[in-house]
Amino acid sequence: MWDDMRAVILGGGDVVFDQRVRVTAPANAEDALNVPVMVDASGLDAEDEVEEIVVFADMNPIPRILNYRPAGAKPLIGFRLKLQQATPIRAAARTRDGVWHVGGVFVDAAGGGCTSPALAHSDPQWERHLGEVQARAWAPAADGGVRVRFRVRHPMDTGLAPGIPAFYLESLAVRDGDARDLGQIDLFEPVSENPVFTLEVSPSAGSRSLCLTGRDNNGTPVLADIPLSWRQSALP
Amino acid sequence: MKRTFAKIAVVGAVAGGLAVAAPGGAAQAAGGPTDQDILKDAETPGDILTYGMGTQGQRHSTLKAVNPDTVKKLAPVWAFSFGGEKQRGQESQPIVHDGTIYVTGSYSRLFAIDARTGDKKWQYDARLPEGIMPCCDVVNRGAAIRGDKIYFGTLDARLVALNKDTGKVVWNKKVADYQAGYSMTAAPLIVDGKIITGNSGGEFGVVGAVEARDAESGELIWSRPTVEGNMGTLNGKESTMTGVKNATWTGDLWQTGGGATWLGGTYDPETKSLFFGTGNPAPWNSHLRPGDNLYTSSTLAINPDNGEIKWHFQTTPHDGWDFDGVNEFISFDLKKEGKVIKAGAKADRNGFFFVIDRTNGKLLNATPFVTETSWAKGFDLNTGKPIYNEDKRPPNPVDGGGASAGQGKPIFAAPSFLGGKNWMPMAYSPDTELFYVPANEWGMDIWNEAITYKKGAAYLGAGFTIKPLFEDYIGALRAIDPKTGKIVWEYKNPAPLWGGVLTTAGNLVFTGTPEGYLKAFDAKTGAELWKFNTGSGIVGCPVTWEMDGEQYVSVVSGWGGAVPLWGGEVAKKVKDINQGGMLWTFKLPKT
Amino acid sequence: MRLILTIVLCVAWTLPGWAAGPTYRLEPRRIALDTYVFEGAVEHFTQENGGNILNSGFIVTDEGVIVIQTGPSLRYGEEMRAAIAKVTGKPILKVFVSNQHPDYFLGSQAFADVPIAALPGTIDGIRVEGRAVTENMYRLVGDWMRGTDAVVPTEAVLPATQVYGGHRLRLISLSGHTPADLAIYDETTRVLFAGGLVFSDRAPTTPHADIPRWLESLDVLAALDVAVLVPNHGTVRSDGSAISQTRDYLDWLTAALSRAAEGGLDMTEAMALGIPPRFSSLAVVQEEFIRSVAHLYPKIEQSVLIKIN
Amino acid sequence: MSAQAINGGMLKRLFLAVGLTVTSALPGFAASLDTVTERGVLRFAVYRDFPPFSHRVGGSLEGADVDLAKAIAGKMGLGVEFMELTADENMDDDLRNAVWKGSILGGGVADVMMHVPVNRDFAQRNDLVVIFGAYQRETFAVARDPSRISETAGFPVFQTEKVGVELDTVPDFFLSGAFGGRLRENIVHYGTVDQAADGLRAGEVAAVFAPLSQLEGALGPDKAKFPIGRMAAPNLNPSEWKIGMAVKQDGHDLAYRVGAVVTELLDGGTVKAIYDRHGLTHSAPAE
Repeated sequence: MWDDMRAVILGGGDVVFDQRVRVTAPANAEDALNVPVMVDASGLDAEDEVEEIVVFADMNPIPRILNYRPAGAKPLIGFRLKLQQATPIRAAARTRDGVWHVGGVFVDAAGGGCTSPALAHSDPQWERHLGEVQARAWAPAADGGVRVRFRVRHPMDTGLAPGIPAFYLESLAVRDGDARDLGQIDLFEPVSENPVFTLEVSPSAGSRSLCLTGRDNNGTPVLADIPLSWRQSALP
Repeated sequence: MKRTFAKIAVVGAVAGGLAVAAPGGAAQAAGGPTDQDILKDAETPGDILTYGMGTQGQRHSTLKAVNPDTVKKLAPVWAFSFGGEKQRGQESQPIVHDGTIYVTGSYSRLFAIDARTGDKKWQYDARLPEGIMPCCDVVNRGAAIRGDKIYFGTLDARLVALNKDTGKVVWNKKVADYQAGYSMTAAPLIVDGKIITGNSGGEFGVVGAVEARDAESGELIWSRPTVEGNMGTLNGKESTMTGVKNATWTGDLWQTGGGATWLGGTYDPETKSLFFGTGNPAPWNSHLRPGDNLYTSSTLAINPDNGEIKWHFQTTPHDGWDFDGVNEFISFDLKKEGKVIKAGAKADRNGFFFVIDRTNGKLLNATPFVTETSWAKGFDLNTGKPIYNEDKRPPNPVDGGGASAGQGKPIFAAPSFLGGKNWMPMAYSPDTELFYVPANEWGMDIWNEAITYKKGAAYLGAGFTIKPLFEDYIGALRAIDPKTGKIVWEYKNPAPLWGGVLTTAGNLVFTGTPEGYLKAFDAKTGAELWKFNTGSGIVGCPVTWEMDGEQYVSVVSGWGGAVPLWGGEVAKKVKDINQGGMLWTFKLPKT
Repeated sequence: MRLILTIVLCVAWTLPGWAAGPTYRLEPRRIALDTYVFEGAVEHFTQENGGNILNSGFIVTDEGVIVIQTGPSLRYGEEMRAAIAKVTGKPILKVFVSNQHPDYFLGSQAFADVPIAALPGTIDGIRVEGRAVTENMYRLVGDWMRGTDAVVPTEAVLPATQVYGGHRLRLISLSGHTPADLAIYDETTRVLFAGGLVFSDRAPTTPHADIPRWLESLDVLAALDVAVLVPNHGTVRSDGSAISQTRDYLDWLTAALSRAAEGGLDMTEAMALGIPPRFSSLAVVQEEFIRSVAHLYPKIEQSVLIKIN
Repeated sequence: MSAQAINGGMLKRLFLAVGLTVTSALPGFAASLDTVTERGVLRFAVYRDFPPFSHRVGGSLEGADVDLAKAIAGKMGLGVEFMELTADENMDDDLRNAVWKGSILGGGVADVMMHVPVNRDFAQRNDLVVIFGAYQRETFAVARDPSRISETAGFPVFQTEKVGVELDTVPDFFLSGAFGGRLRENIVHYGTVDQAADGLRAGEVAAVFAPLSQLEGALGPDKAKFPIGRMAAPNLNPSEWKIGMAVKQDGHDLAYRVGAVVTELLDGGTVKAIYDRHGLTHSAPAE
């Protein structure tokens, strides 16, 4: 299983299991449609820069969950996902030397997360709220990182439920005020409906807001400005 | 690969360096069809780049390998299922390019299939919102291709551009509000880097329009409303008004006058004209809207550069029968009395076959192609106007005479509102110089009435009951000589014909039947030469093309469309047809 | 938790003779005049306890017996009825069900011959979710459930004080733990059956919770003059301290989660928050806290994220 | 209460969602009284975006039809579910989509459809359904701008003043044909009664002629500014009609039961109370 996963998801490159890639999730999925996960590979930073994090769940019908490229951000990402059954959730962080550092955690689930239609299917209003964003950025902590959290309205249909085609956000990107790329996320079907993300980014000193862009696999765009309110109020 | 070289040779020989100068250089770099390729589609049998097998819409192929001598051996090579539970009406025409078939399916789906093996390359399923209400089944009629993109319209009134190799969405534009009853089922048309579409909408409160968008970005370039009084736009600004306000409409009805262009259009490169048919006027009761009600139930010739109307021809002025005049207008060279006239032909819902000078819109001939056209005796070739049988117009309900108070007197009219010919496209063969028209023989009892209800509120509307005219057949494939309007041969089919027609230089005519058969006829005599049962009714458009030196024929099978939803008496004749959703591909066995 | 259950389930299938069926060994304990309680384990549902984690009870009035909650299974209901018969020969007069959770009502088949009363919201909840909840109980506790079907209560309760054979029962319509929570206060003996609203020495559960309404309901209960309080789970007490214990935990829970959301914590980080030592005596508090984050955090988090497009 | 509860909650959601999918695959999911009672839930079809009867307010479904459906289910001791119905071309199609066959797009059918005209011809034409349970008598009315049209004015006033109608409705037809077509130039057509009411507020028209309930719903509190009344309209046909419900043809027992409940609700004043709450005039349908 692992060998298959490795070949399909990570392709080539050396792979090492590395405890510095920390994957946090509850041991039991209380709600299999919303299992919270946080991946933190900042322990690797001292040695080498993390270029990409790939998150996957071995036993999910769609194993790929997301890829994150933290170009101007800490290699840390929090989000929620749908689980079909008990499975390891793994994160592989690729450092600049091309080596994949893999960490993981086992999550037990009752089943049903992926093949059940997203709740939005029973909400006739989903189309009217598609792509709406709620977000907030917090003033930098001591290490200078700006924590940003955002929620995007989207049904995130997996395509596994009969009669409902796959319909999911496929990319999200955060840029700073200078249009510099801070972090890019490729999303796949198992990310939860109306996904919520936690990132820690490093915008340029002059940035007064972060720009969140993205789109789904039907081409619907996402566009929102996330104000850095403490900077806006500091300026005249 | 062989095909690509052939194409370059053609472009080099015919168009010289033009292709390089044409817009969409990026598209060429990406290896897909160019604007020139699209315009020359009818001449290149190795691919099918346009709905209509050429922008003029003749549906004619120069291929001859399959012909009356060989067609008996035509056999399936593979069949591809559209799968799922979504097996409803499949009215699509495949697009073929570079070994890949692109075909749309019911519920706004697009499949890319390996033309050699039938293997699926990718599939795109639009996520449709709840609450769409397409009037006439969840059909789609086909895609358009240019450069690295393949385009199609969705039931929630969006236009989607996909990467032709990956199926990934490049852009997705809302072209109208599905909540106001709009949807998009026609195949888009691409001319000079613009993607040109019509609109389809519910019967209430809609005005038809033709719109051109930049094929690369999807941004709107121009729009042309089809009802007089409404303003067009060009490059984001108001351009000109359609017609003259209140010339043929009273009061403010021009704001909601109908005229939807739901079947898309054709393009003639020789006269540089787009031809779009327009739907019936609203409301149904013609007594409420005195006047010709321009430009409903008409054909419009439009300049593709700016959306200006060059000419119009109204096939049913002051329509009172729901003779939705959207039918395709096919350009052809009319050879008559030693002259070649740049003409076009349209077999209208109203039962008349029109031949029109496509340079100026002047009527050359109008003859019935069905046995009964009760609403008009004929057309006056001088004025271009119908000679009405006024007693065959559904009377005003104010005058009473109906079954109950508020109901107008019912009259029998033929053709029915489903038309002498509905959406299904006819074909023209420059070899036989005949048009092949998939016609239907049916009439209707029609009355205007006050007490129909919508959302529980009392509305004014019309009632219909459709009735076959003959016991033994409804459908009739008819070969029509455009020089005379005479019917040269006909094939009678028990169920109504609802699929498109294909003709080839091999002296063949292909069409499908609701009974499930794909049939081939001798183009000159109408003799039935071959048939194959595809397992479900055929309401799609057959195509033929050449690959690896062999001639292939493809058609989608899958019963549905408006007939089973609307048909009254007719629906009983077709109720036992099973649904489906397959693309069948045939060729001759290798010798 | 579920991992353990799964293992137990597998073991259970292989045990010979299991099919003969286990017994709950219900022993009524008299807690006040005419008033008895069957005390359940302070645990989650398991194959071992057969779902017996609830405090059900009954009151022997002059006219007959009032039953409060019917337990997690048909078997429980039957054993309960047999145990009551040993205490009194009087007929069962009426059954009250306090909320829609399965351990409160799945024994109702054993009382099908008497009126089963519940708040209208509880009746709705059982009607809609009863079947799915029952199926899930089969998965969780297995053979104990044999023959059990969801029974929709037959009588809607209105808030009122009613006299049954010398006991004045005040039926109090509350909510917060679930959409409808029935508390029953015996004015004659000052015994309060608190329904799902009060947890005693056990961490509250929150899957259907609306905490502000829950806190208001606790205010109503706190105002009663209570001699004996029967919480839904945990120790029976002779004072209202379990009410303040439940309130203290819910207050802390909501404040902690709001602070976490306001501070920008991810859900996994909120789950890792420390639980104050004063709650360490509550059974299963660590597990319940993590579950509560899953139940409550998405909504709290939404309230601090600003709509920006 | 422990792990079960959340599973119960989650299962419920899966259950409901899967239920939807299942029903959509089974077009003829009609329900007799027995199956409805067994299921414990009565499923009503109401129109989508149809104020003041059934429409979404901040995401939740509201309106007089919605409240009446809830009251019916409550009286029968049943839960209630709603299926929102997009209006098709006419009500014959709506009946097909709502109760006897289901939409070609899926979603199944409802047990009871609200807001169905009770009319003999209409019922005869639709023999696959049972139409019953009239709960409202609908009439036409005129809302006017009192500064432009006096209380005593009749329809001839629209020779000089503009009047808004919903396109292709009976008021449209009536005015277009009245007085030899002399009013035609002053008719302003709107897509909905709500839009016509906005036109009245904006001064585009001096009056709106429409069904009374829809006028009241569209004007809301502005009823005070734009009085609603009748104008004598000979030859207006129909001038009133009854609104009731429909079930599939094999659901006679359900129709009887629901019909009896509606009668109780009418007699007990519940229907009137619901209409009052929505600012609407209730007119009990005379037998």
